Amino acid sequence: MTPYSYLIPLLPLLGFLLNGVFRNSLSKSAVGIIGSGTVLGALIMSVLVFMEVKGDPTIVTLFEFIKVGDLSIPFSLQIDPLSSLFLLIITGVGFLIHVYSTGYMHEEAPAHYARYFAYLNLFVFSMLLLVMGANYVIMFIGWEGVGLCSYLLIGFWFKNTSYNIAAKKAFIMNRIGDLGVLLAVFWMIQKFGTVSFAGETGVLAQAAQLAVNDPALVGITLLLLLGATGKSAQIPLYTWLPDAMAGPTPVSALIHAATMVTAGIYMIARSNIMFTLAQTTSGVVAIIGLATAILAATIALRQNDIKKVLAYSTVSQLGFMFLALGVGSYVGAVFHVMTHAFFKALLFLGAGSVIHGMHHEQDMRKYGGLKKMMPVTHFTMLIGCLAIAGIPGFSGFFSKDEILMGAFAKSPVLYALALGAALMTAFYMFRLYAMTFMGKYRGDESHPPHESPASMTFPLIVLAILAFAGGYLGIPALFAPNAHWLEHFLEPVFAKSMAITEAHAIEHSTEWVLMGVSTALIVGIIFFAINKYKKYSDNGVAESGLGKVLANKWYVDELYDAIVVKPILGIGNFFKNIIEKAGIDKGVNGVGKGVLYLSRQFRLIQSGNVGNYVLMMVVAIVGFIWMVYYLKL
Amino acid sequence: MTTQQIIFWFLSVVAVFCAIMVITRKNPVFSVLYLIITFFAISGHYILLNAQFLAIVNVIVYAGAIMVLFLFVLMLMNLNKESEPQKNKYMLWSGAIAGGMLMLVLIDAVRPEQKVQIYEGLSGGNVGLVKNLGTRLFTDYLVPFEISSILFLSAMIGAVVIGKRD
Amino acid sequence: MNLILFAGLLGVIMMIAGLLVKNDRAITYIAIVGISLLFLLNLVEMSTGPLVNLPVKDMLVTSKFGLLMNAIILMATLLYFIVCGRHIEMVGKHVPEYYALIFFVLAGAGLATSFNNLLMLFLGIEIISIPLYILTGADKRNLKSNEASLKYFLMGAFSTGIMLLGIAFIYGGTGSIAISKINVPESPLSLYLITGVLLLLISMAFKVSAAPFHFWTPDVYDGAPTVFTAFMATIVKVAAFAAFIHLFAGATGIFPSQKWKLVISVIIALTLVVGNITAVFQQSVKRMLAYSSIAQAGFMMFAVFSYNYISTEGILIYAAAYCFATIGLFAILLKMEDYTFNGFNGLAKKEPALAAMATVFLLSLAGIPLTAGFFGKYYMVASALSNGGSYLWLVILAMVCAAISVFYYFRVIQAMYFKEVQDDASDILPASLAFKYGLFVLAIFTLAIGIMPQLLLQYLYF
Amino acid sequence: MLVVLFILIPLLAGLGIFFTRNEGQAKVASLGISLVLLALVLYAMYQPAGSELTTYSRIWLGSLNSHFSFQLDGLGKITTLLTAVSFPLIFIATWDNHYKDASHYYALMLLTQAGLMGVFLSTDALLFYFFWELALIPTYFLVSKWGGERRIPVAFKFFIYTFTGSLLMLIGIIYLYYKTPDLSFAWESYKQVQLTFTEQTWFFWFFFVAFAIKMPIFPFHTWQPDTYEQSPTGTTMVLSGVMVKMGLFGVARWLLPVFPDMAAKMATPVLILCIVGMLYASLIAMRQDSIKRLIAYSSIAHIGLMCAAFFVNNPYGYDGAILQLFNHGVNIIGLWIVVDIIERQTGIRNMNELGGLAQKAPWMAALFVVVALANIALPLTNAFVGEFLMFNGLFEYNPWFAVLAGISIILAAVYTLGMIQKVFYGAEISQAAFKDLSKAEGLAMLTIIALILIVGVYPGPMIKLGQQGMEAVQMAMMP
Amino acid sequence: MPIEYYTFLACIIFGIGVIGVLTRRNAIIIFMCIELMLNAVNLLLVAFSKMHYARAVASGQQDVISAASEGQLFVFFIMVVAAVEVSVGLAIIVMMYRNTHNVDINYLNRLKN
Repeated sequence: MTPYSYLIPLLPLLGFLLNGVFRNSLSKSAVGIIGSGTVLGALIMSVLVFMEVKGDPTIVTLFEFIKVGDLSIPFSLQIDPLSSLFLLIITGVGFLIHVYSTGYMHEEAPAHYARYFAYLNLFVFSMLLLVMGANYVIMFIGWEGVGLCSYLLIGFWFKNTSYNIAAKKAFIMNRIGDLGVLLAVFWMIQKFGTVSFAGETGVLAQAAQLAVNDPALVGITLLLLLGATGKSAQIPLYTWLPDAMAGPTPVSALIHAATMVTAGIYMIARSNIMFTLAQTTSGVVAIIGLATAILAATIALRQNDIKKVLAYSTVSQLGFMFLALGVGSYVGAVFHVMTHAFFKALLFLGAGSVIHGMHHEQDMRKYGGLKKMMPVTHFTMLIGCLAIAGIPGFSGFFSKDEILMGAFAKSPVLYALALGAALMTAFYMFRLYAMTFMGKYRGDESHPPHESPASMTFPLIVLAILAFAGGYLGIPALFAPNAHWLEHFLEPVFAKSMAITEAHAIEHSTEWVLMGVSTALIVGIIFFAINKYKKYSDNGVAESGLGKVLANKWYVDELYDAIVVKPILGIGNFFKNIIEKAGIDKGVNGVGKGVLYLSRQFRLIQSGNVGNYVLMMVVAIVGFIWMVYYLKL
Repeated sequence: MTTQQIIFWFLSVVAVFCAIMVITRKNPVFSVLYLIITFFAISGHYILLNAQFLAIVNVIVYAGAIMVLFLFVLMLMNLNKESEPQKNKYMLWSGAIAGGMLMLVLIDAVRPEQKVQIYEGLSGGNVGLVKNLGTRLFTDYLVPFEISSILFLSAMIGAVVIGKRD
Repeated sequence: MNLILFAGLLGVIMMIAGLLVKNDRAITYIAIVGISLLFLLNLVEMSTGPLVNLPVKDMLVTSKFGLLMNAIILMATLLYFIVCGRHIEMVGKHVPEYYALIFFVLAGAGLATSFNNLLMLFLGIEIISIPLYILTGADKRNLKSNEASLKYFLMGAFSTGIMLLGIAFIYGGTGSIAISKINVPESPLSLYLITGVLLLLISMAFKVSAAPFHFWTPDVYDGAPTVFTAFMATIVKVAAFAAFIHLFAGATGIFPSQKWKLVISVIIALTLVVGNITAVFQQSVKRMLAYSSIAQAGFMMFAVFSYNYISTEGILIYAAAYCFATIGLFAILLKMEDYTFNGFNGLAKKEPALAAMATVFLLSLAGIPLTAGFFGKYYMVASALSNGGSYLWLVILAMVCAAISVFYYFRVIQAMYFKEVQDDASDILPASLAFKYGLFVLAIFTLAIGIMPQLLLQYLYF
Repeated sequence: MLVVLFILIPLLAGLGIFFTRNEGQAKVASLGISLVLLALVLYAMYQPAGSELTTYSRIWLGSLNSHFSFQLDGLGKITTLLTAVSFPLIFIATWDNHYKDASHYYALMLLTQAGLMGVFLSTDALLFYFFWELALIPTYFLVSKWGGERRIPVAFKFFIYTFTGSLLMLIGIIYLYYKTPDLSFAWESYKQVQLTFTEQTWFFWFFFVAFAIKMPIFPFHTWQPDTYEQSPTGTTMVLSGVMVKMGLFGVARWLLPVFPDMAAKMATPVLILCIVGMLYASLIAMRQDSIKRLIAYSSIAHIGLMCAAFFVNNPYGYDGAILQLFNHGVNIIGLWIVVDIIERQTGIRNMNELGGLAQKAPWMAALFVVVALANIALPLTNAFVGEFLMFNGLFEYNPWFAVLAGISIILAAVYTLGMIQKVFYGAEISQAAFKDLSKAEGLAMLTIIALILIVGVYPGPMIKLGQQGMEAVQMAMMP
Repeated sequence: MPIEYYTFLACIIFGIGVIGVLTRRNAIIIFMCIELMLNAVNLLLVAFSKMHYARAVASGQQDVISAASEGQLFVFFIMVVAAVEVSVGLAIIVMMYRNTHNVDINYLNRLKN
């Protein structure tokens, strides 16, 4: 099956073309079938490919993309454990979300409905290209492709200008990161003469030969990291993600929670060897990750828009993943990517279902007591919350625990901070849960909320199962030695890095203690949160002090606006009005004016008086004689 | 101081003096008369340089014909009073200075390194005699001689076109 | 030398015709026939040799260059008669005399292209100048015409004085007035020669209206009757240039030396700058063309500046290009009632054919490729650069001036094509068929030379 | 032999069309001619280099040893292809426009095409100069007759600016002519010219300035926005799509091979000029309200990048630049088509007064977005390949230049998306009816998009073509 | 008697003529000054012809007079031309006078700039 793996991205592309071109003629059901069907096909293909995948990568080359001088960039796809795993996540979650969307977007007019699914398919295509690309350029194609699709989908309701601005912001912030990736690619071309991952001459193989902290390597990895921060919404480029919630909720679930935002993690995992060798960069990665995790978590504590909460929690979780990458626990990162894909998608879809039920009301202060009204949603959401909070037995517990252990292995400080972030996660998630489902209904009674249709609840249930069970793919050695299936599966990908990083084995005793402590704390926090917010009622008291700062997201947007956006626009104005208009153009026109002025003056020499004429002639004659006789040549 | 030198100096002084008078007299008629004297002096020089034929022609054509023509025109316009208003000082001086400059520069330009004697004694030969010039004129210089007729024709037409009242 | 003889003869014939024929139109036809005969005779002389051999005693010399120059001059005059004849008739009562004078000028031009002796040069220049004094003043009632004529006469006479002084010194230096003898003599007299040549150069510069001896040009061209301005600005100027080139072609003994190059380069620079820049602000197209003729003279001076085979070819092409284009423009100007730029507004609407041809002429003057003017300028620049990179500054200056010239030439195009015609605009005189065909031929020549300059130059090479 | 037809057909056809009085005839005739030409060019694409069909040489000016010599080499292939493709596109896209004296308009357009073809094909310096001007003159008339309200001064500025530059080039051409071993204007002998350092410096800059004005490169660019804004859109398409490429072509054909050493020495100043220009133009584009001026400035930025890539002296830069030369032409024509539609229907150029067109004209919006994305070099569009290579070349030359130039990518995204948002998204501002793409316009847009995607996904053939074109340069620059 | 006496004399008279042209306003006087210039030239030519005669004699050529007579003949032609100029010039001046009753060149200022 693997040789035909190019069909995996091709199917969604087909769906995109069909839905896009015939968007005016297709009926909604047809659109939905095409949209979901293609992705389902891709899912099936991926499963088949997944079955066959072995340790070493298989390359499927389609054609020569760019060939200049001795640089050759083939258009080729790579199938190996990492990519195949991502294939499953993307197509799986993607399929569920397509199905969900058929219900969620049902009020849209047919043309827009088709447009929506076209974009969604295009996104799946780009994402698949991203993870399947066998070299950095193909990856970059997908990389920018997903950026474009997120732009299109955030601004899906294009009548609303603020949505468009959010979309623009997302695209531009991604572009900043993309520039980093592009420069990194150039640097690789200069350093290695190729951009392919695999093979003896591949980038990774060559990089493995270099010394630790080789400057070129550090440079390349830092540039890649810039790209990753853009795509995965890390400090400093994270501010676009919360705004991206302007898009339809399924989009937030798919793009801004499950898949696209994990592209950065994918890339770093893909080029893990370089990062492992460039320890400076790894340090930076860890710090950025941790800082983001904490910052985002603090902000999430005080958000009232349900999607905003989830958005910041996403940022925070991504921070965890970066932390994992930074401390060299790549498996942990990928593991968390997977589990996070499950429970965060679940949470978003649940939130979507709530919003759908609440007639597009997103303010949690207007929710409450939905437990009875939307039982399925409530139950699945609860599982999601438990999973993300890291209650033992749920998937989040395993992955987060692995990350925390990795952090501890590096240094207890990292562990402590990370744990703090995890606790905050638990708090705001159950704040959300409590405000939404417990207490009594605070919205307007006129149209009471209702449970969503099956097309929406079905994906919720499936995801709930995954969110619960997903964790058992990576049972830590603590419980059962060698039960960590994921680690073995991904082993070939990270082999070189593992060889370099000496494994700090932590004694099981310490591990038990840490796990116990963290679990205890988390459970405590959860009860605190529930108690605090189940009786929540909107006492119009404005936030103040730290709470106000948090509610306003630490004023980061305002800061960026002041130090980046405004100056650039200022310079633009300066150039446009001063240098261009009053400078260059005036100069150019000045030449013409000067000629006219001279002309006016020269006319006066022609005084009309013969006497003057003759006089000037005589003077000229004298001058010439002087020239000839007294000028030594 | 040989006789020729005496004559030379005499004629030169007369010529230059009268030339200056020509350009300084207010009354045009005086200017004409002084100009005639200048021409006579120059004719004297011609004789001194044994160009006898030219000397005669000079007297007849210039002093005789041309100057009389001038005189006629002046009388015709009766400009014989001191009518001409003076040019403004600035123009006057700048003109005088410029002309003077030209004069000096020319004189300086043509001052040869060593002296070139042009005659010792009046042994002039027959260069300037009508016989010699005539033969040259009607053999070698026949073409220009004929062509100058075109000049006279155009002058004649000019007189007709411009002078004729209509 | 046929030209000299028969041109003089035709002059006389015109005078006699004036007595016999009373109809001006008939006079014009006679003149056209005559000029065509002259042209044919010149062609005959080019191919088989002169019809009658005068005993010139090497006072004259026939050269291919000279004959070709004559051919250009005669062709230009022929077309000039065809397109402007009607307006010559309008100037005044003495139509046959005007034609006679023009023929005399042509005789002078013949001298200017074939003299072999400073005396002949002198006579030639005088024969060219004196009829022009008269033609300039031909419009007797018009004070401007009088004034122009008097100015022209006074300054012309002055420059004659300068020229004679120069010739006198040359004679003093070499003991001869034959061109071939003009070469550096032994020591004590060399000073005379240098002074003489310089003064001669200056007086020639006056005749071709090169700055700073150009002052007469704008006033005279502006004041003279427009028909005769056309004649002066084109054919006469070309003849003067022919004399200029011919002189230095002969006097190889002293040219080109660095001193002269410097002097001439200064003259060129002044001419280009003054001509082009002053033309920009003119309001009357007639006066603009006067200044443009100065500017073009600046370019033609390059031929004198760098005397070599390229410049010889170049001056021929330039002469032709300049003559045809300028005659055409003046012819169209003659049809205008108001000579300002506004007079041309909307011409493309009223007379598309005229406008198109005017555009061709203007592009040619501006030196745009596909027109003869481009090759004129090309050859001039090339002749300067073929002697190496010294005087690059002069070439750059020339090019900048060429760019400036676009300013005023394109003003006419803009007026003709893009400006709307005002209702109070004075309309244009009716154009006869002959006029249009004449113009058309001029335009064709301009383009033909612009695409295939050999057509003109071939004759030099066999 | 065939190549002569490339020039003769539009030339003669243009002259002929002058005398047709009826607009329809002129329109159909010119479209037909341009299509015929396109067919011929496509046929010629497959001729091997130096075959009978693709070369022509006859003596022209015997005494000057200048020849009527044309050749269709790789460089020529790319540029002639662009010319041949763009004119039919332009005629189709502006099919619904009506001009007064239409026959003259179309005739002048064809004459322009003849001039462009000549520029791209001639291998004789003097001939090159001839066509260089020949392409300029009709444009001058097009702009100042059919342009906007300020057309006359603007067109004049454009003309005199370009003319001055080309006169400098003429000096260079003549001077080099006298330095050629065999006193000829042939390109081959120009490449053998030996010059002293000072001479090289002088004439390198003479040529460069002439080309830089045409492209235009900062700071010689001030004619460009005005001209693009004021010209009739058809002409603007020719100007921005094809004519500015004359400058780049000139660099590739007449500058680099003739002054290889000086080009290598002067690379840094030139690159600085280009990169400053890119950032400068992008920043100004961000602040434009007029959609036409915005596109004009963005074009300055792109051209700056191409010019820079020609001087980085490595194959990436060369091939990228020559490829982009084609892509940019196609893309910007696409942009102008839509701008023309908008301005024709609403009469508005100011983006702040537009909005919500995506509802009224969804297809136009969709297609425009694709072209705009190509304009910011999104992957799988043609521009990505070109810019990827060019930036790579820049990086090889000096990483910091690449970084600085790279900023313009971000800025490009800013202003392009801003334009899309202001024009197509948001609430509908004017309630006036707005027709979606007509058939003709749709056809043109689809063709352009097809080109964008084909070249973007499978650029191999075009890159090969470009490489053929840059062989001469590479041989000269890196022997 | 050295030649430069004569050259100086000629130059002086010529210069005086020029000064006259520059300083006077009466067209006729100016014209007369020009005649003065011409005469200076004539004098110069005759002097040169004499000089060349002397040089020929000194250098002992057989054809002693040809060079010398060229100069004198030239003078002859100058006189011819001068006569022509005078006739035309005076005619023009008279025409001018008819129209303006004035021969002052400062009134010639309709044509300028």
